[in-house]
Amino acid sequence: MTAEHTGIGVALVLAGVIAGGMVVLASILGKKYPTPGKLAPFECGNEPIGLPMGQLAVKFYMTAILFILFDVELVFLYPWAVLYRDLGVLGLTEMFIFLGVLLVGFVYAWDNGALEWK
Amino acid sequence: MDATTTQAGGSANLETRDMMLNIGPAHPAMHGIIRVVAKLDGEQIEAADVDIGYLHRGFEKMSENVDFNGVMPYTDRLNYVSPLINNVGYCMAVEKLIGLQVPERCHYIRVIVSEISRITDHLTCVGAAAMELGAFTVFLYMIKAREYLWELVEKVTGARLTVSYCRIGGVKADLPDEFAGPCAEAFKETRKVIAEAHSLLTRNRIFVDRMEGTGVISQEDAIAYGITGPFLRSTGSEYDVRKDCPYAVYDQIDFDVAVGSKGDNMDRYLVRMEEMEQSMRIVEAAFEQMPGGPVLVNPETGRPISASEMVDLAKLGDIDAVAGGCAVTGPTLDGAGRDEHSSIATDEKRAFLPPKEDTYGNIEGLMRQFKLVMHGHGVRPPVGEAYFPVEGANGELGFYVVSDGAGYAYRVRVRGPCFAIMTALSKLLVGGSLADMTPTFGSVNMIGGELDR
Amino acid sequence: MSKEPSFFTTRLGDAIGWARKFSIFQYPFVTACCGMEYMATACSHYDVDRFGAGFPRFSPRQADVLFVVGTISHKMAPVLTQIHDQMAEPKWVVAFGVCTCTGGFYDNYATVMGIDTIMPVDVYIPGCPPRPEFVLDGLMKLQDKIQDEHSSGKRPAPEARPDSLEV
Amino acid sequence: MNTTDLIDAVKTRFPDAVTASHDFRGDATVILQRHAVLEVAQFLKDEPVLAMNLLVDLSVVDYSTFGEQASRAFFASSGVPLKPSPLIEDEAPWPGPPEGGRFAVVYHFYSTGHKHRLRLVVPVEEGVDDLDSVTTLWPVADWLEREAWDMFGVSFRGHPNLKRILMYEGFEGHPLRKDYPVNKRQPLIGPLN
Repeated sequence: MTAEHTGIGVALVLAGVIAGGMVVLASILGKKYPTPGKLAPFECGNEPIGLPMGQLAVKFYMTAILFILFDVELVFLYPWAVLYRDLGVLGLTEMFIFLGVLLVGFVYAWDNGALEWK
Repeated sequence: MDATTTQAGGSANLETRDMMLNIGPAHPAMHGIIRVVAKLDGEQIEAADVDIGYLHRGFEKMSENVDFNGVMPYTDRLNYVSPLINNVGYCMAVEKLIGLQVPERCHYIRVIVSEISRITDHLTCVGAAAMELGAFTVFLYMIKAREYLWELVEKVTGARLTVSYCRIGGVKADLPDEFAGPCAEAFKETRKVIAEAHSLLTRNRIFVDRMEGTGVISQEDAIAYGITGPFLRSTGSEYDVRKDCPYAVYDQIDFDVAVGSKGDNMDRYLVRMEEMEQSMRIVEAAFEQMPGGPVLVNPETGRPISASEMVDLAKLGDIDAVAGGCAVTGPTLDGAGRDEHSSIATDEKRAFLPPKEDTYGNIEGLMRQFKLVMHGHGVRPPVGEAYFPVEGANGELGFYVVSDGAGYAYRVRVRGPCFAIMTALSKLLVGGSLADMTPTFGSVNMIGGELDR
Repeated sequence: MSKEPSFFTTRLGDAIGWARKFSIFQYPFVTACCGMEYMATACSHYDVDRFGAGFPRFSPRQADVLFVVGTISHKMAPVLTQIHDQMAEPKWVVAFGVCTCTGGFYDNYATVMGIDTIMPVDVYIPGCPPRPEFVLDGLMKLQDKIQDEHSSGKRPAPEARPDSLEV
Repeated sequence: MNTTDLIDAVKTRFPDAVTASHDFRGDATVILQRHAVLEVAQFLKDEPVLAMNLLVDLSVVDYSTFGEQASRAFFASSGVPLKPSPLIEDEAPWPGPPEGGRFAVVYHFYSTGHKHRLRLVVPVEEGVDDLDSVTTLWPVADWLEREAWDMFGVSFRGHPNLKRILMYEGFEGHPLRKDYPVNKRQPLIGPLN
């Protein structure tokens, strides 16, 4: 395991310990006084009505999928950016082709109104 | 409203359930006292059922159990953002019922204080609407400007918010001496804040996108819903009670009426900002045209003694210190001095308190004071009914007073301007998205006291 | 804290009291005219943020102090008690304005004559509306109350708080 | 149009429905029978000469104890009438409350075009339910009539959903009636104080 990886490993462990510790300590030390009124969901002071059990509108799903698609595309740019110097021109054109293909998809989605939030 | 509806349009077979969202009374966007049960399809509001009455405090019932001048504190708390306009409205309704004529200077004082009160209302409304859209800085600036104006109101009436400044037949006391100076000072600050607000908001991409094209209402619909005031003027109609049925001295002061065109939230914001400028113009013009102010009291006879000291000495039985003395009162003491009295109050003996010199000086004044103050006497208008409209900050604020000759009003009905606007709220909300509800409701400027009374 | 408070627990109690009194998360339950004075107090001129109480939280889950501001009508009373129940312990209630303390001059069929008939109140701020200085004074009294409740350990556990208040 | 023309316009159009009219303090007022409310309202709105496009207000006045409210004078026990009477006399006295019903439903109209106002007073008996609703002409009447029902118990025929607007559902009685005591409370929660 080269030196950099130990750094990342230590950072991960430290973060996990601190975050986990805060959550665990809070639940242990904090006193709990559950009363029926307190446990009811908060609806601006009224009895809760009509929580949506059924399916949600399609619009939410559409936007989520588009986001994931272009987010993953972005993730692929990171390794390329690190090795940008030694890949040279070949790497550059390769990445532009990759981005071009996804751009066609983006234009298609935009054109079909998937981005409009009716 | 049944909760399951098939999704209309393309995806007919996709059966999505509409969400019933209860935007309850204790919600910051609902100013704390309105409950909207919205049927949401995703973000679109399909139906909105508005539920009011959470601040119904029985104003009309209380005004039947208190004498005519006793209703004054209740009128402050109708539209508590511009209380002086309610005072002026109620007083002018009762004066119309009695048939009283109020001196010219008193009209000017009433115009000045109600215009200052209108500016504080617009400052609060625009500030709160901007804060609900995230512009917290504008809210802080506008409340700062409102503090300057509240200092002015405090100089005149003694209180910041619940002023009870007017009386039937006049005003409590004259303006303090040299009031134009601090007024000009406060207006300079207010104009600076309004300029800052313009630069922060009027071309702000987010603010314009949220306010433009949302909460649109046409002029016919607005009039059909009985909407008046900035809300109606933003749709293009020019109806302003100060211009169409002028009262007090509004016909002698020239000012313009701010009118929008599209009737959306942005226009209402611009109309209110312009109206603040016009109100300042009115106050400045009123200061020039106002008839002579009170000359400092120099009693013809006897040595001047301050009224409170005279009372104390009399209580001690120190007769010679009091004999031959003449009580001198400060200009802002209730009832005011004899010289100011003629310029700020009607001469109808049975409607307005006598000047303090008479009350402490002679028996007629004392009897007149007694007859007006003691329980059961008070002002007793003739039998009759009168409706008097006044231009409130949100629209036409009308008082309908019925009297059966007793010392107590038989019926006082308040026509609250934002009651009519709220009837149109569900129509404004339906079709828009949930995010449009906040700017629309912010520009309605719903004030609980005036809505639920 | 039943045993005689030793050095350590009193020091800890002081520290907790000090921390809680200067980080008040207030739920402004605003209804009527006092709301205008509440705005004036919360904004830059009188600035309640100097006392650490400047951050309004509009959800009872994240609020410590319930500021009841303005007249509470009988139609609003169940909403108010629901929100008061849903607040997390430790919680305090401030009655802001005379309508919440005693019902003010709206003595009629529509108004709750004082919110202490429906919930326990810690600090009463009279005034119609109370001037911002009154409000800041009331807030300081609340802070003293928080401080000495913690340092003396007298903080009543929620169960000890009377549920239904026969006035 | 001044007040007399306004009143004549309505009177000539509906001679039998109009029982009386006056312009006390310059407010043109027409007192109307209950059955003709919808037609008169339609006429007021559509007639180009009147063009009352704004229903300013719809309120109710309970005239059951009109005039009985003896002024609670300081010397009430002695029964000696006060001389001179503090009542401010009036040269053009008001013709008195409308006969024909305990309540009087008062409509205020305004025309933004012609800038004139008219008041329509409709006496209504208690518990009667054939008073037509004007919600179809002016949508603002929806809430105004709901408030009239909530506060006085005057019901309107043809109203989309006539239920309480200011008070809560469980409230019995109509608080603004003269026989409803001021502090008769019906709290939802909390003690009866």
